[in-house]
Amino acid sequence: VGFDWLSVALVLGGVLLLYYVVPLVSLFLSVPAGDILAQITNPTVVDAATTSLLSASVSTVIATLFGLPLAYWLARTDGAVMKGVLAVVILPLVLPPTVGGIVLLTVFGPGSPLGEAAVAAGFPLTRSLAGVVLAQTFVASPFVVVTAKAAFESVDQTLEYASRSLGEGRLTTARRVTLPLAGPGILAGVTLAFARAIGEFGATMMMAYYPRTMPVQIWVAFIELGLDNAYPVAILLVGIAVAALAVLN
Amino acid sequence: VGFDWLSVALVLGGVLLLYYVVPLVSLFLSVPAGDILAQITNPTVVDAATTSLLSASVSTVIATLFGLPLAYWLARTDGAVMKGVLAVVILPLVLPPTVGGIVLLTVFGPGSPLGEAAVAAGFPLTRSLAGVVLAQTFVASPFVVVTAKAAFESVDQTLEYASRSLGEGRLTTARRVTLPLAGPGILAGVTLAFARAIGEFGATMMMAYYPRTMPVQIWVAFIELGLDNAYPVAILLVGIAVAALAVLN
Amino acid sequence: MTLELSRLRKSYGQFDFGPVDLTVDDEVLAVLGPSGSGKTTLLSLVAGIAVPDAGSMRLDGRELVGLPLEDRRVGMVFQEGALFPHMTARENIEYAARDGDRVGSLATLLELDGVLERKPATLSGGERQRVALARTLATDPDALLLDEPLSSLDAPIRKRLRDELYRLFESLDIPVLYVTHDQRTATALGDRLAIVRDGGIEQVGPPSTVITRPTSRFVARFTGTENVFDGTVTDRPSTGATVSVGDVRLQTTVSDVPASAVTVCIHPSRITVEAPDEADENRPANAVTGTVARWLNEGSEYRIDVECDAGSITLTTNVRPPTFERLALANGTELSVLIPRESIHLIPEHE
Amino acid sequence: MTLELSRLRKSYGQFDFGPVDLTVDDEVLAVLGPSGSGKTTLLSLVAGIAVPDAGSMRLDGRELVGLPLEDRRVGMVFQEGALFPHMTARENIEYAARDGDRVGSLATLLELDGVLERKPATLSGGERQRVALARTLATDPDALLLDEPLSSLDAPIRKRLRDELYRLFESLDIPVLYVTHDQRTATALGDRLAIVRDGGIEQVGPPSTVITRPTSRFVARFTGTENVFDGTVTDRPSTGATVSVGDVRLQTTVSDVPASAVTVCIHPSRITVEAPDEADENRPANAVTGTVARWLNEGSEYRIDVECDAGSITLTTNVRPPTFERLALANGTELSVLIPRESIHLIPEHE
Repeated sequence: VGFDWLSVALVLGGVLLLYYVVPLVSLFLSVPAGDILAQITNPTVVDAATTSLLSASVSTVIATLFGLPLAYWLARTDGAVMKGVLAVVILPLVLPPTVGGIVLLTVFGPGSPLGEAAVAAGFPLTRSLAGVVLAQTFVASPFVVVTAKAAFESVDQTLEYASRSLGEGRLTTARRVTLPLAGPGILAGVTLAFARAIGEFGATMMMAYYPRTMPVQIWVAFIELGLDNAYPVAILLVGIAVAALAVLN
Repeated sequence: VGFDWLSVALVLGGVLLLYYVVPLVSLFLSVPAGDILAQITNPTVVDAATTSLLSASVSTVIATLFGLPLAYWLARTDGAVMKGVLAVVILPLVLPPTVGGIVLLTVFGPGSPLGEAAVAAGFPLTRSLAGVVLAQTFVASPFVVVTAKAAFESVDQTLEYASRSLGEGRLTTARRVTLPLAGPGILAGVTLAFARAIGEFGATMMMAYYPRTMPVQIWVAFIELGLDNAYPVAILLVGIAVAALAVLN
Repeated sequence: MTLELSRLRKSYGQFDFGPVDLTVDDEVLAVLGPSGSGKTTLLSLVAGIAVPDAGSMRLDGRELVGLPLEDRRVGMVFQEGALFPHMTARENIEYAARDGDRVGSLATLLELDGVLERKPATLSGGERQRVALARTLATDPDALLLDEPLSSLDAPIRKRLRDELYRLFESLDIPVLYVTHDQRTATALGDRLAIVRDGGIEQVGPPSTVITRPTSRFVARFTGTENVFDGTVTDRPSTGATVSVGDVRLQTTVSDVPASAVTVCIHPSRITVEAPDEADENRPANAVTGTVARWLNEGSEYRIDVECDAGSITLTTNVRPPTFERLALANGTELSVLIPRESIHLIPEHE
Repeated sequence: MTLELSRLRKSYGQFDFGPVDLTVDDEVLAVLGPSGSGKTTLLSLVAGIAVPDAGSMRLDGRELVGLPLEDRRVGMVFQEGALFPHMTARENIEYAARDGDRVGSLATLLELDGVLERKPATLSGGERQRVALARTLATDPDALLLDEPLSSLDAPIRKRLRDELYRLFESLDIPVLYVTHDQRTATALGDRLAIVRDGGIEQVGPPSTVITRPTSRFVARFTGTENVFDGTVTDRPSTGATVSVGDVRLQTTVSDVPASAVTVCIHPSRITVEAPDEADENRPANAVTGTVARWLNEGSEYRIDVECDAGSITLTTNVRPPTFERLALANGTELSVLIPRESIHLIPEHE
């Protein structure tokens, strides 16, 4: 009996793995390599790639800059206030991206006071690179906070006490002890945030259909020209995902 | 100097928190409560909610059934093979959802042999509830695996050895020791997967624009009728996200 | 230098620490107590890791309360060393050293020359603790706190490092607080001993006084007095009271017994045994006859339980192997137990 | 019941365990060794947690290799108890009990009646270990393995539980493997002692033999022989060899010394000290004069280092407080050290 259950478990896990792997392999089998190279240099693809890389980089920097202090505070605090703050951080993670887009539009959209003022100032917050960044930051930054929190928690607080009892202040302790030790975990969080930002679709569709990011470009190509025309961007994005995966391991 | 840095850090974290909270509050301030109640009973909204809840439930059950054995194996194994399998599980997490939709289409789309056969059998795998489930499962199931893996890892393996050295087999040990202790973590993973499934947009847009799930309905309402008409579904989804958050804490 | 704690208090949920008053001069104060008694809380408060609810702490006249850790000049050696895992032993010490020469001299003092370039993970437990000690000493602290630095080491290494600590402490002219749950380490290293229980200090004094003159049953048990009996004072001349334990009557040298119901404490190490025919009635010791009920080989000594012929009490003592063999001790062996008068300690009963 | 291990081997990366041959009858075999020496690996192999690379293990004639944990009938008490945290003490024991009455009788035997309805997190360390023991005994195992069950307990509780274990083991008729790094526990509980080092068994025998007749310097040091010297055999009559350590000449009772370069081992507990005027040249012991170089109060005994007048060796011994006080020992006190001939043990040098 024990043996049977073990086999069933292995089969179930194996099927799930196949479900992840087979479609990816199938993508690469669907396209001749030569075609892809030709299409990847198409100006539409290059524009989308530029927009995506630029916006995702900016979003990730913002998420890291604003997220790390919050992550450290969450890691070193206990009690109800911490729990409440953590819930606020997790909410964007469980919120559907399209809903994220909607709520951002209520603040930054052309109909809102802030959005109107921004348009008047010649710096529109929707249908602009700023809109893309706002959408990506909302959706991706919690990944930095949650992952960096775990990374900071993995650094024994005793080490920080030891550093300070040796006469070094908080800042030196953070720079020479905490950050180096939490480094790999923080990098993982930053990588996840970048991957999430570059893949952002739902909130971006609401906030900034133009300029087109790669996920939006995939959608447009698929709808307007058919599946084959979505392949080049998809393959670019798979490449970025695999690179992110390499950083994570 | 120490004080200044502390203040800067607090301000940065606080700004990020406001960026999560203000748009959500703004959504609720944008709509009069009476309107929402009236619109929520609209058949389009009810249909979308039914499709979403049904598909997300099925996807979550599939993800849990296939994901838990894999998670347990990952938690109790070391070495290069485990690392490789883990990378395969994380790949869908860092892959943009639209790309997920594309790769699934290469396998299940109407142009693929499998898709063609399914259509012929009267059970189309795209533009159908099955398509929604396939998309959601691909995107959401890694959350079960990754979170349940951590939950299983938090159960000291010594307890399993103790159970077995007391004469109980693997199955009894799993049922009476491992699963009860990993329970809260597994529930968190299942909740995350459900939240991710119900919010799925990118892959669903590719695989099954119809029947419309709530995120797709938000998009359609926004594009065809304007922002205000997206509010009822958005508020429903915020409610589900908050419920998920309550389960997670 | 003097470290003075006064009315120091701290509450964590259910656990109340203090109020504690304590003065530590240029000496080693060994803080001994069971786990959860508040030993580590005491160190945390002095080091600045925990903030007291009330009270003051003065080191060399400076008030420590309110001062951040980094400005206290209090060195702390943490339980497992708390070495920075991403730095070599040398980098760990350099992190703290005010000048470069100090690293070299400390490495020599603590016999670390061979391991300076290694990361903590590759060091043995004893080496790790020596690096932690060197790192702390490199700051020239005004007070030194140690949190069970020997507890995770194997016996021979523990003994060796304990001897090194003993020599090191003699060369330091600062207050040293040494926390441990091991009685042998505490008595060996401490100039004075403080027994901690339930967040308070139960007794402070020189080790030999605390061991032979405990002020409570708890201190008696925790410092190894296994012979603790209920007794009644039957006679109290100025030369010393007589106390009855069951049917056994014992002469003491205690002249000021306030109560008649007392707790009688006799440390096993103060009792000697001899063959019945060796007994000499004229010695100023209580001689009790009995038989060996049980013996245990504890390596460097035997522990024996002797059932007294008169009455139902069992006396525990330890015997060195040469004596054990000379008397051919075994279960049932008859012998004479000598309890010196001055080794009988009485605690008045409060109940 | 007999547990027989033969040619048992297991490699983990850099660490090689075995080959180990060991037979354990209905007795307590105390396995003593430093951390990382392979003690826990030994238990893991017998329990079935680790799979050996080679060799066989037979319990009561049954081959254990290849059998899953749950079919071995080998009970194991884990280091911290490994109680199921979501079950009460009673539920933990019932998890293992083959019938209901067993829970009640075990609870009574191990004094657990008052705590049966409590969760492990609310139990003290000693209670947790007693529940773990009850849970394991509830399965009526054919062999019992214990992995440092006392190591995390405070001294008085440790001593008490050790005494309870001693009585319990006497009532069991199965092989018991008791792993510890504490020499006192090992010698007190073990019918035999196995010294483990670097994945191999260095010496097995009754505790008193292992302590007084170690077969290597490592065993000597690990069992508390602090007096370990390089010596030269200068004379070897049949009554016993004479050995020189520096300028000190010692008479032994060893008649079969193969080498002339030897390691001289004298356990501190075998040495006695007396005032110089008490010395009696006619006793069959080596008398060496010296002065006290250092003393340490270890609570129930004093440890003293004596620098010998003749030559550069320092002898360490322990002295009971009555003797310490009678001789008024202090640094610089002159005294006579008696080393019984039969307590000098020689190990041939291999280098």
